[in-house]
Amino acid sequence: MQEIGIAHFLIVSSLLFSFGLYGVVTRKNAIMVLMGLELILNAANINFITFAKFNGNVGFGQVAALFVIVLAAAESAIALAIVLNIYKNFNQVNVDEIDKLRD
Amino acid sequence: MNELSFIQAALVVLFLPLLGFTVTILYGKRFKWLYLFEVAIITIALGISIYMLFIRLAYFADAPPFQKEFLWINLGIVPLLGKVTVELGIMIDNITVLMLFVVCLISALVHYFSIEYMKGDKRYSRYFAYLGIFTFSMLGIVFTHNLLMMYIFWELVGLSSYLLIGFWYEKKSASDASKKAFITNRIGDLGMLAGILLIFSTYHTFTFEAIFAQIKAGQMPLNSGFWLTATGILLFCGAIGKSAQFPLHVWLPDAMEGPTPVSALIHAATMVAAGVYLTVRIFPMLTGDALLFIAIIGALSAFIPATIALTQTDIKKILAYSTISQLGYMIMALGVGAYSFGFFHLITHAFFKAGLFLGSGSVIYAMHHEQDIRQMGGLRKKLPITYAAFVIYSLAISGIPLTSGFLSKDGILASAYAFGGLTGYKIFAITGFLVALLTAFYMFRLIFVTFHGEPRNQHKYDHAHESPALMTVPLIILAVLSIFAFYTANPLDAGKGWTLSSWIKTPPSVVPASLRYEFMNEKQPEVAEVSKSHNETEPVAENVEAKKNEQIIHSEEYTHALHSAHYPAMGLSLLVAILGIFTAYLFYIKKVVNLDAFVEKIKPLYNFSLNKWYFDEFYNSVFVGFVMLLSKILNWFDANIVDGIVNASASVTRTVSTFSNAIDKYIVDGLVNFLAILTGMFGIFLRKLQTGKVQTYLVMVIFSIIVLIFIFI
Amino acid sequence: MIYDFLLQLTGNAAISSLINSIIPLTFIIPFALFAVYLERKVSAHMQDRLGPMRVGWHGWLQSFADILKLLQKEDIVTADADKKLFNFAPVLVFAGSYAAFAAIPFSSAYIGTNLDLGLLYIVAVTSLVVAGILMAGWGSNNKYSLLGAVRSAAQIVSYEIPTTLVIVTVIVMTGTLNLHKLSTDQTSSFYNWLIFGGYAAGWHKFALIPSMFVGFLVIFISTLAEVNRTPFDIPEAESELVAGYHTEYSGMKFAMFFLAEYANMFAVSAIVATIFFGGFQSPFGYLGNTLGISWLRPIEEFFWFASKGIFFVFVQMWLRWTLPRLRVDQLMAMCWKYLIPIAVVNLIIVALIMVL
Amino acid sequence: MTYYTVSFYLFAAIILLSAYFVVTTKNVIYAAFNLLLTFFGVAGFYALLGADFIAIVQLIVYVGGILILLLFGVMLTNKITDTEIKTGAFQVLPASIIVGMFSGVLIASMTNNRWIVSANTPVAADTLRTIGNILMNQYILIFEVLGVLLLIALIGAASIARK
Repeated sequence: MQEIGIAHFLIVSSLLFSFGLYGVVTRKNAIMVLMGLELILNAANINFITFAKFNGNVGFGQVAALFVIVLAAAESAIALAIVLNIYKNFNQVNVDEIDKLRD
Repeated sequence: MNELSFIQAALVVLFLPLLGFTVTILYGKRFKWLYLFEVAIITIALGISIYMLFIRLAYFADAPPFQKEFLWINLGIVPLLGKVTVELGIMIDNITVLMLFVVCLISALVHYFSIEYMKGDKRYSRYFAYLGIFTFSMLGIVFTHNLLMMYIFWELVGLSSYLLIGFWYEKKSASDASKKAFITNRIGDLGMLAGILLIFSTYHTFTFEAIFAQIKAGQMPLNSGFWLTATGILLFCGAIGKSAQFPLHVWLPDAMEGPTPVSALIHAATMVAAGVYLTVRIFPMLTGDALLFIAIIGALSAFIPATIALTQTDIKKILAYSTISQLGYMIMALGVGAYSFGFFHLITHAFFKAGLFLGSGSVIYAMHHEQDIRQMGGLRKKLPITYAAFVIYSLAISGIPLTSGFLSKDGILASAYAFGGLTGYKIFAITGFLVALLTAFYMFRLIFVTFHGEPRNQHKYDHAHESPALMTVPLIILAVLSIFAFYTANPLDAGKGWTLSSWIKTPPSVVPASLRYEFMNEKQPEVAEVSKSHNETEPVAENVEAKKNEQIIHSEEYTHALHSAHYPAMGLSLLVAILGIFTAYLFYIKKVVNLDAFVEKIKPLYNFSLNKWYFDEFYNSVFVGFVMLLSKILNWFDANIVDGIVNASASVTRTVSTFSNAIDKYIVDGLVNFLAILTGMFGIFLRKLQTGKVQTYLVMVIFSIIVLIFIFI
Repeated sequence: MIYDFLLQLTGNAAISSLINSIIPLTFIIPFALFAVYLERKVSAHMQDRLGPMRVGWHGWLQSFADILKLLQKEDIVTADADKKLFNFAPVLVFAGSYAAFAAIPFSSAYIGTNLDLGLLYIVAVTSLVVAGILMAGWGSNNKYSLLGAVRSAAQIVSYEIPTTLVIVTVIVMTGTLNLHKLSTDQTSSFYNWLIFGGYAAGWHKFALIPSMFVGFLVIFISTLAEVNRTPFDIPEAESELVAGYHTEYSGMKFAMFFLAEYANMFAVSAIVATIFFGGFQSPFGYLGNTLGISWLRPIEEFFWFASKGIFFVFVQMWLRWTLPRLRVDQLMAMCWKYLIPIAVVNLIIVALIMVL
Repeated sequence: MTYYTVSFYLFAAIILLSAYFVVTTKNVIYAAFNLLLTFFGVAGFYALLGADFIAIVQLIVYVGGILILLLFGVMLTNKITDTEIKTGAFQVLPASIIVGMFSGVLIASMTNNRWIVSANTPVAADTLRTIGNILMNQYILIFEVLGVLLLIALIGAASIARK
C-alpha cells in the first residue's frame, strides 16, 4: 500500500462530488437535493484543504474553505426557508410535482 | 418702518390666514375652540394692515411701489425664448395698502359676525377655515406683482368661493349654485389665461412693471395694435367673470345660497372687487378701444341688474343685483378713464355693501332664516340698530350727500359726463344717471317694505329680536365708515374733496399714442421740451422729469372738462337720487298708486324684470339648446352617413372576403398546415427535452461538459 | 500525564489510548449515581421532606437499587417506532456528551487529549447531542417526543451563540483555547482565577472583574439551557410533553439518556469551573507542595476539580427547585434579546480593555 | 501501515459509504443522518490534513447548523403521523450513466495530473492564528462582505419562512 498522497484525497473528493451530483440530479425531494448540494460543497472543500496542505500554503486554502462553509450555511438557510414556503403553498416538496407555472 | 419691513409685514399678513386655515381645517374637528384661533389670526392681520396703511400713506405716499421678487422657477435657456425665469413677487403701493385694509377689515368683521350667526352649525370650524383660505387667496391677489401669481390666487379665490357657496351642500340649490358660480367663472378665466399666455409669449415675463416697460418701448403682441387691444380685453374677461359683469353675471344672485356673512365678505365686498382690482392693475396697458369695450360692459352691467332689482322679493337677491349694478358702475368708471374714482367707489362700496349684507344677515337671523321681504314689515321697532345702519348704507348707495357713496358716485358720474362731452359717447352719462335713479328707488323700496308698515307675518314678527352685540358692532363700524368724514373734509365738493385722490393718481398710460384717447395724451410740447433739456444738463432734466411725472395723467382739456362737469353732475345726481327715494316713498308708504293694478298695467315689463331678463332661460335655450341641437345633428350624421359608409364598405369587404376565403382555405392554409405539422413533429421531439425540471437540464449540462472535454482533450 | 505513564507501562500506543479514553467513564458512572442521589436529597430537603431513606443509611444505596431496576426492565420498542434510529439515538447522545470529556482537564496529570482548540471542540461535539436528540424524537414516532426534540434542538442551537461569544471573550483575554493551559495559567491562588480578572497585571485586572462576572453569568445561564435543566427544561416539560424526547424509552436506553444528562451537567459545570474558577487549581496552596510529596498534588487537584464541578451541579439542582419553568417565547427572548446583546457588549468591553 | 493510513481509509470509507446512502436511500431521515456521518468523515479528513480549526468549524457549522436545519426541514415538511416519508428518484438510469462518465473523467484527470507538490509540507502549528492573520489582513474585505451576506441571508430566510 503506497503512502497516502494528494491523489488519494482527490479521488475521494471526486467520488463524493459525483455522489452529490447524482443526488442533485435524481432526487425528487427538494431537501434531498439540498443534501446532494452539501455533498458537492464538501467535496470542493476537501480539495481546498488538500491543495492547501500539499502546496505548503496552509492558510489560504483553509480560509477559502472557511468562506465556502459560511456560504453553505447561508445557502442552506435560504434554501430551507424557500422549501418551507413551498411546503406551505403546495403541501409537498417534490420538485417534479411543483409545476404550477407550467399549467 | 422701511421697505424691507414692509415686505416682511406683507408676508406675515399674507401667510397668517393660511396658517389659520391649515390649523383649523386639520384640527378643528378635534378641538372645537379652534375657530377662535382663526378669529385671532384675522384680528392680528387686521392690526398689521391698519399699521401698514397709516405708515405707507403718511410717510411713503409719493414713494414708488415697494417690490420684492422671489425666484420660483428657473428654466434656464429655452430655445427661441432665451433665459426664462418665473418670479413670484410682492408689490406694495398705495392701492395695495388700501385694498389690504379693506379686505382685512371686512374679513375680520365678517369673522366676528359669523361667530354668532353660524352658531350651532355642524361644520362650524370648517366654516372658519374656509374664511381663512379665502382671506389668504384674496390677499395674494392684492399683493401680487405679476400676472401668473395673480392667476394662481385668482383660481384659489374661485375655489374658496365655490367651497363657501356650497357650504350647505346638503341643499341641492346650494350645490347647484356653487357649480354654476365655478363654471361661469371658468369661462371668464379662460379668457384671462389666453391673455396671460399672449403676454408671456410676447414679453417672456409676467411682471406688471416689465410688461409695461416693454409696451412703452413699442413692443406689442404680434406686432399689431389690434392684438394689444385684444390682450387687454382678454385679461378683462377674467374681471368679467369674477366681478359678475354682463354677460357672466348670472352666477352672483345664485351665489346667495351661501351663508349671509359669506355673501357680505365674498360676493359683495372683496372677491367681486377683485375684477375691478385687476382692471386697475392692468389699466396702463389698456388701449382706447379696450377702454371703450370695458365702459360698454360696465354700463350694461350697471343698467340691467338695476332693472331686475326693482321687482325681486328675496332680500339677498335684491342686494346681489345691486352689487352687480354697482360693480358695473366701477367698471364703467374705469372705462371712461376715471381711474381714481372707480377705485374710490370700490372702497366705499365695499363698506356699505358689506354692511347691507350683514344687515340683511341680521334681519334674516332675527326672522329665523326668512329671506322673503313680503313676509317682513315694521321691523324698525324690533331691530333699531340694524334699521339705523341699514338706512345709512342705503343713503350711501343712493348717493345722498354726507355719505361716502355721494363722493365716489358723483366722481364717476362727473367723469362719465366729461367723457361724453369729450368723445361724444354720452350714453354712459345717461346710463349712470338712470342707474342712480333706479338704485335709489329699489334700495328704499327694500327699506320701506322691510322696516316700515305693518308686520305681514305676525308670528315671525313676534319672535323677532335685535341681534347680539357681536353682530351689531360690525354693523355700527361699517355704518360709521360709510360717512364722509373718513374720506374728505368737505362733503359737498366731490371733485376735489377726496383726500385719497392725492394718493391714488391715474398711472400714465403706456400704450402708443395712436391707440389712446386723445385727451389722455400728454402734451406734445412738454415731451419735446424734455428731450431738448435732456441734451443740455442733467439736473435740469431731472427737474423736468419730476414735473412731467406730476402732469402726465391727463391733458388740460380733460381736467377742464372734468372740473366743469362736477357741479352739473352733482346737482343732477342729487336730483335723481331724491327722486328715486321719493318715488319709493310714494309707492310703498303713501301707497298713492295701487301697486297690484300698476303691476297689472305693465305686466310684460314687470315679468321681464322679475324673470331677470330671462337670462337663465336664454342661456338654457341658446347654449344648452344649441348643444342639444348640434348633438342631434351629429347623431343623425353618425347614424345615416357615417354608418352608411361603414355599412357599404362592410358589404364590399364581405364580397371580397368570400373570394379571399376560398384562396385562404385551400392554398394558404394548406401550406401553413403543412408547416404546422412539420413544426409539431419537431415540437413533439423537442418537448421531451424540455421537462421544466432543473435536474434534467443539469444532466444535459453535465453531458455537454463531458462531450466538450472529449472534444478538446 | 497518565498517558505517558500508560505508554511506558504497556509499550503500545493503541492500548494506552484505549485505557486513557475509558478513564472519564470511571468517573462519570459513580458521579451519576451520586448525582441522582444528590438530586433526590436536595429536592427532598428543599421541599422539607427526607427523600429516600430505605436503602442503606439515609438511602445512600438508592441509586444502586435504581440501576438494578433499570437493568432488569424490559426493553420496550414501540411498534411504530423507527427501530434503527430509536436504538441508535441514546448511543449518539451519550457519545456526544462523553466526547466532551476528552478535552476537560481533570487534573494536571490527566486530560483526555490536550487539544489546542479544546473549548471549540467541546462546543462542536455538543452538536452531536442535538442530532441524537432529534434522532430520538423522530425515531419514537410520538408527537410529544418529536415536539420535545425540536424544542430541545432549537434551544441548544440558540444558546450555543452566547456560549460561544463568552468563549470568544475568553480567547480575547487569554489568547488560548486549550483548557489545560487555561487551568495551569490560573495557578497559585484564587485571585488569579479569571473571575477575579485572571493573571493580568496592573489596572487591567480590576477593570476586567465586572466583565468577567457578566461573562460568567451569561455562560452559566446559557450552558444551563444547553443541558435542558430547569428553568430551561421546556423540551422535557412534564406538564406539557410527558417527558419530551425520551418519553418512549425505558430500561437501559433510558439509563443512557439519564447518564448522558448527568454527564452533561457535570461537563458544563466543569467548563465553567475551568474557565472562570481556575479548573483544577486549588484556591490556596497545595498540601503536596508543603509536605514535599509530589504524587499528592494531582490527587489534590482532582479533588478541587471535582468539588468545583459538583458545587455547580448542586447550584443547578438548587435552581431547579427554586425557579419556575420559562415559556418557549420567554426562553428565546432570554437568549436573543438579553444574553446575546449582553455577551457582545461584554466582548467589546473586554477587547477594549485588552487593547488599552 | 501507519495510524495515518488506517485513519485515512477509515474516514474515506465512512465518507463514501454514507454519501452513497445519502443519495440512494429512500428515507429522507436516514439520508439526513447518513449526511451526519459524511460530515463527520469529512471533518476527519480535515484533521488528517492538518486543518484542525476547519474540522471543528465543519462540525459546528455543518453538524450543529446545517444538518439541524435540514432535519428541521424534513420534520416540518413531513407529517408526524405519516410514517411513509420515503421519496423516490427519477431519471436514475441516464443520471447514473452520465454521472458515472463524469466521475470517470474527474478521477482520471485527478490521478493523471502531475500536481506540483511542495517538498516541505510545514507542520500546521497554531493554524488558528495563521487563519486569523490572513482573514484580518489579506481577506478583510471578503470577510466583512461575507458577514453582511450572512446577515442578509438570515434576515431573508426569516422573512421568507415567516410568510
